[in-house]
Amino acid sequence: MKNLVNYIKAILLGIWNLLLGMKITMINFFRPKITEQYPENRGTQVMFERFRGELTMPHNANNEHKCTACGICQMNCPNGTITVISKQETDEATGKTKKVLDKYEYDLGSCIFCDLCVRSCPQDAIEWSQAFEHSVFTRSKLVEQLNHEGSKLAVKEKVTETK
Amino acid sequence: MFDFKVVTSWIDDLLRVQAGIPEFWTLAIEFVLVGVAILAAYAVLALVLIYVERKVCAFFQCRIGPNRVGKWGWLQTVADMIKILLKEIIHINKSDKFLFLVAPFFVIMGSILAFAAIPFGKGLHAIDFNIGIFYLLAVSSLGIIGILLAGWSSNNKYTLIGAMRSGAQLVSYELSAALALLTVVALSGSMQLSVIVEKQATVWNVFHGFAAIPACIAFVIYLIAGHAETNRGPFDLPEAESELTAGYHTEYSGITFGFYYLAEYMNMFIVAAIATTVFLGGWMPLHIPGWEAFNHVMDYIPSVVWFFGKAAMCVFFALWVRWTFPRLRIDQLLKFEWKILMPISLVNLLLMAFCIILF
Amino acid sequence: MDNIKEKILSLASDATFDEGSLLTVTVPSAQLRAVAEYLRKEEQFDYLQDLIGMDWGESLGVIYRLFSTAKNQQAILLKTSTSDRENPELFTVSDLWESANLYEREVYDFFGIKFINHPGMRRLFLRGNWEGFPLRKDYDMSSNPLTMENQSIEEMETVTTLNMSNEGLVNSSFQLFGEKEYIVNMGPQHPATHGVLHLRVSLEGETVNKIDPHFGYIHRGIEKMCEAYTYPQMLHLADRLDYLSGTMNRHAICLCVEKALQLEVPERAQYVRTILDELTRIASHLLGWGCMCMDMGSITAFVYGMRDREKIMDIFEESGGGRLMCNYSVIGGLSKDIHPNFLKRVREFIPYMRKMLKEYHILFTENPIARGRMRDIGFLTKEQAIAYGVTGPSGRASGWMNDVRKLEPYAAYDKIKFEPMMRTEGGTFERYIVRLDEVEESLRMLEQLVDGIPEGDFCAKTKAIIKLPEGEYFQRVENARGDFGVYISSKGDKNPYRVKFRSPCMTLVSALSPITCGEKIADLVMIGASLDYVIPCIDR
Amino acid sequence: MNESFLIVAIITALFLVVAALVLAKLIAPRSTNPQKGEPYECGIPTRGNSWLPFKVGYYLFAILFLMFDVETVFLFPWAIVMRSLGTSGLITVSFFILILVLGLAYAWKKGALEWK
Amino acid sequence: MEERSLRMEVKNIKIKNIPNEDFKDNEYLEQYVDELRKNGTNIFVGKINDFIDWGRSNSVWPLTFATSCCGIEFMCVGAARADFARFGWEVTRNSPRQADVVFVAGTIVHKMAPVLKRLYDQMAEPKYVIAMGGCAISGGPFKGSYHVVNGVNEIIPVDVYIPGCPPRPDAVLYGMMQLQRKIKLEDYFKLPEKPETK
Repeated sequence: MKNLVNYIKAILLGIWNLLLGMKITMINFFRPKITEQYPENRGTQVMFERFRGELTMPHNANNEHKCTACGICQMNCPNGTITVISKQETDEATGKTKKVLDKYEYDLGSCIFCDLCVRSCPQDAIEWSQAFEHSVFTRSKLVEQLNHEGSKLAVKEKVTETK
Repeated sequence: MFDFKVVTSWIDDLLRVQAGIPEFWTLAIEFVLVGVAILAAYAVLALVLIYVERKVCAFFQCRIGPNRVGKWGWLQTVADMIKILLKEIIHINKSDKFLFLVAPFFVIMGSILAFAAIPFGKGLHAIDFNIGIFYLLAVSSLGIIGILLAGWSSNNKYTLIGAMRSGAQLVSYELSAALALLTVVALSGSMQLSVIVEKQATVWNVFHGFAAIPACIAFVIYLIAGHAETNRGPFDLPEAESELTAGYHTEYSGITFGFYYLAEYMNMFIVAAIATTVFLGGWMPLHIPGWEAFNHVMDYIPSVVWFFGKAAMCVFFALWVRWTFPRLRIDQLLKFEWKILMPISLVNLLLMAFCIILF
Repeated sequence: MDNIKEKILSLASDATFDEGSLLTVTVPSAQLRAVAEYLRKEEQFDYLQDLIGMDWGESLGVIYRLFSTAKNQQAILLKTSTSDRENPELFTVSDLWESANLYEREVYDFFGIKFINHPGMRRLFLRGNWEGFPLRKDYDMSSNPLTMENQSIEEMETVTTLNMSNEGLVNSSFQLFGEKEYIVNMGPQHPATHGVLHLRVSLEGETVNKIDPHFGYIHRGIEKMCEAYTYPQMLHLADRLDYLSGTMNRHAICLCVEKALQLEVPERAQYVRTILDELTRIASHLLGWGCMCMDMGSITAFVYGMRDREKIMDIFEESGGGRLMCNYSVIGGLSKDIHPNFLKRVREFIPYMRKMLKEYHILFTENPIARGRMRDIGFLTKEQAIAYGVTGPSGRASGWMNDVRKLEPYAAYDKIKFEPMMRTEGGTFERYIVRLDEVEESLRMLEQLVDGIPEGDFCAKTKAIIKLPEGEYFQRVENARGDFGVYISSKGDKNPYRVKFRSPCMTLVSALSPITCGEKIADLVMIGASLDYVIPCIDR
Repeated sequence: MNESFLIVAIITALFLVVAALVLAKLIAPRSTNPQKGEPYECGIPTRGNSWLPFKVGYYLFAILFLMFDVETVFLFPWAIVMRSLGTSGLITVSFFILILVLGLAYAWKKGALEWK
Repeated sequence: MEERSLRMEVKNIKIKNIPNEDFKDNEYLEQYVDELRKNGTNIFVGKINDFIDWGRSNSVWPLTFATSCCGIEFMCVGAARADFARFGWEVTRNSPRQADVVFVAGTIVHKMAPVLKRLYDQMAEPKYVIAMGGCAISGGPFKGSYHVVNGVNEIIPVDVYIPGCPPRPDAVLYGMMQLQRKIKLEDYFKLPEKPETK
């Protein structure tokens, strides 16, 4: 008899707990949905400012960047994502030859967004952008040249003076 | 209330008398019409159900669910069906080719045959046997044969285990389902579905005086056992994804898989429909004895709406359960049937008999 | 300690001792077995934390890192080496410590050292026909081109052993499974193996008879790669070991390097790191909980877990700039100061999570189906847990207090109050509930941390090129799965000479087999989920 | 009429399956490679035959099912005419059900309902 | 040129809420469509094709295939926040027979390569591959390792590359929409031969 009572008790308790669980899902049924509708919210979507979406090299209005082609970023990169191709250029005014940036190649397809390049850059020439829409059909499209065509090194006299 | 007999006899009359088509051809045309109607209803319902499930599931999970294909995503399942119909069908080496192809047929046939026997509205059903309940129990087992064959013929270890599980599940839960229906047969005194519905004209079986208690218990038992039989809800062991990757239909691709997909949802609906017919008064409107005005208003709502409304409630309940509970283990499953549902069903049957005889 | 030394000297007269932060004993390979037996049986060094294969150039060797759970975490380092590079052979200790079984196979895989009397000496990560031993210094990187041949059944099932018998060393091989056994592959592509673990399961009906785990489907050679990397670069590989507790793994390397450099990390950074660790732990446990629910078929619970995890991801992304790999700690402190919203978000998260935890319990813990499925399966006793080295929440569920945060406090863990969550029964349900309890405890810790966070610098100054002084460095942290250890051996260069990560997950999988045999196949999934292993951490 | 509609339903099902299969066969793209027809087992080649005899615990349940299902079928005729049989019918059937319950209890006690 | 306009063109592909110009790598699609439409199509088949491709592109069921970190972000895409169910992709299939696209989410190592190839081979046509994350595209962080495949395109043909380590859920959704665009252009009755890989 005691067994029977326990048996019925267990069943009723089980049913009660099942119903409580169903209550939870029902509460969630009526909760506001947390889904962020990505393509729909493209206009309003705000990314976190520190989010690392893609490496960029900011250029100013005169198509000038800050990269001196020192190659520290390339050295710090764990997996060869960055290739800095430099060339020797003779300054016509002074006659001195110096290394300037020719191509700054960045392979988005193997970048691991570790931030080592940006943090190690002595010139703050590169930074992260928040863009994340990168998908492409061709692998080679992921290798980007970060410096614009015909861009030059920005003249930074003040910095050199203080140093 | 609108009687669908009017439509059918009008068509009959149109063909036979007005157009003067001979007897044989009239019948032939009518059969084709019925076939097309069944097929259309079947397909539309399945698509709607899949859509509903995905949407409801999403809402339970704090998501939105399909909303990009068509307004509110209502074309989602149409797209799915087009895709699935046009996928390659893969032939498995060393499988039992004949059984492999026949298996989906059983599954579809089981659900269509059961589907054809459901009274959707006043005068709106294709098959109405006087042993309707028996018929339903029989054809609903057909689907399991399909699952067993599918699992067996695929030459795959996962599918085999899935098939074995579904076999055990069916033989167990079939009993409770039958006993639950038996309880109502005792109350109605008939096995014919149309008669069972007619008997509920004044009051539905679940509100039937003292008999309401055993009827309600039988209702719940039937819902549980029915969903166990259709391999849904917490009883989806044969396709337990976390153990058997995709269960019995692992090797099915394209439309052959699509059949299982369709049939799963149709079976869910059929269980809801049978529960509606047998326990919730089928297409009968809600009547409260004494409230004549209220009853009168209720009568204005078409019978089909009543039927689908009630069935939708049962379906929603099934989805609610499915998206809340974890899956049972095979021994829990069998224990639940044989040690809980079975004794309760038997006792419930006796209770019902007492209720009917004594009150 | 002195009597241990004496005793060892009596067993192995050539043994040398080195007393640094912990006692290091170097014994010749012939006497290793005797010393190991003595330490295990008489001195109760029952926890083999790690077994590190080494290539010292002219000789190959093994380092055993032993702990005594009975004697207040007394630790000892046992070293041995063999100069035979062609056929290096050592005696096994796998009968003394169960966890050594996989460790020794790993050493064989990487260094080619064969262990005599080991029950199954075969490769652990790499394919059977792999040429050479990759972690040896003279390994030719190009010797194994990519092959698209499927692994053969023979390769997976034939096991060779090297046994010491009366006639000397005997090579033999045997088949793992019988001809008639019903073997089912679970994984690599399986929804319930949490990654690309490959289990070969021998079934009888639905009952599991035998499990043979296969690893290496995500073996990326991180340890070898580290040898070519600088220390700051190494951090990013650590993130991707056990990606669910990436922050903590990173923390471990940072601590290890900072210890070697004797760098003083600002207190603010320590606090933030601790907050991050705890948030990661919550995130990991939420995912683990969700996956366990999903393995049980409750997909809704999984989605709830992921939903609440997103809140943590937001906190990470705002301050660290990445969701899963937030790259926040660096050697010396933090890469940036915390975002102004950081504390606010964490403060908001705590009550939210508490509320959700209550829902989880109602939805799942109290559910009779879930209870029925978790109860009575997969019992791991305390002795087994120690022998197999099952640490973290899984070990604590068996009643083994192995919380590194308490035993060897690091960062800000000694400044806050917390209790390690313990259970004694060691079943699947206990492992499950310990995780949820830990989430709650972590929330309590977060409350203290957020209130106690000091102002100040967020990063100590480091040199542009970090070079570690010559020596060997160990660091343990408690990651979401247990005792995560880092071993760095430095020769004074900017690259480490050898790096070894002690993966808590490997020992978890090694314990899977003994506790699952005899249960059903559905239980295998459950037990696996309750152990909560992450495969890339095993494979490295 | 009912029987003929039954045949209609069967033909409908047949039509649905065959038409869809034929359509898929005709226009679905195909590709062949040596691994395609192999059984899927998580991406690893299968070991041996899948149709090995292996122990399953379902047999006992199948027997129990047969027993109880036949008894249930016997109850249906009684259920239909129950009202007219009245109390005497109820008592006799109670005995019948009691024996069923006893049978179940016996199986329970004997451990036949335990999964092995 | 008359005939060409009867079929879907790159400029006509509609993806809700993202204008065509905002998508990257439209050049590839232009080239792709030129190749596909070399022989032209007739009106009827063209319309049917558009209809079929509409269906196919809106019902891309992924295979649950994840090896490492990217798998977690893939789960996030499936969870409540990003919810790829909105696109109808939530029917993740565990069996390759029923899947349309395999997300290579995570590093593929030498031991796994034959397994991935086998899974891909066992998928039913038409099938697609998305390389998700640095590891799948190029080997990512583990490029130089002795046991890592440097890009899955060495093993199986890849349709879309989603860079990131791991890519955030939105980026994955974007990648999937790119795949949709590709499918929408295809001629169902003459699906392009996938290049044979080793």
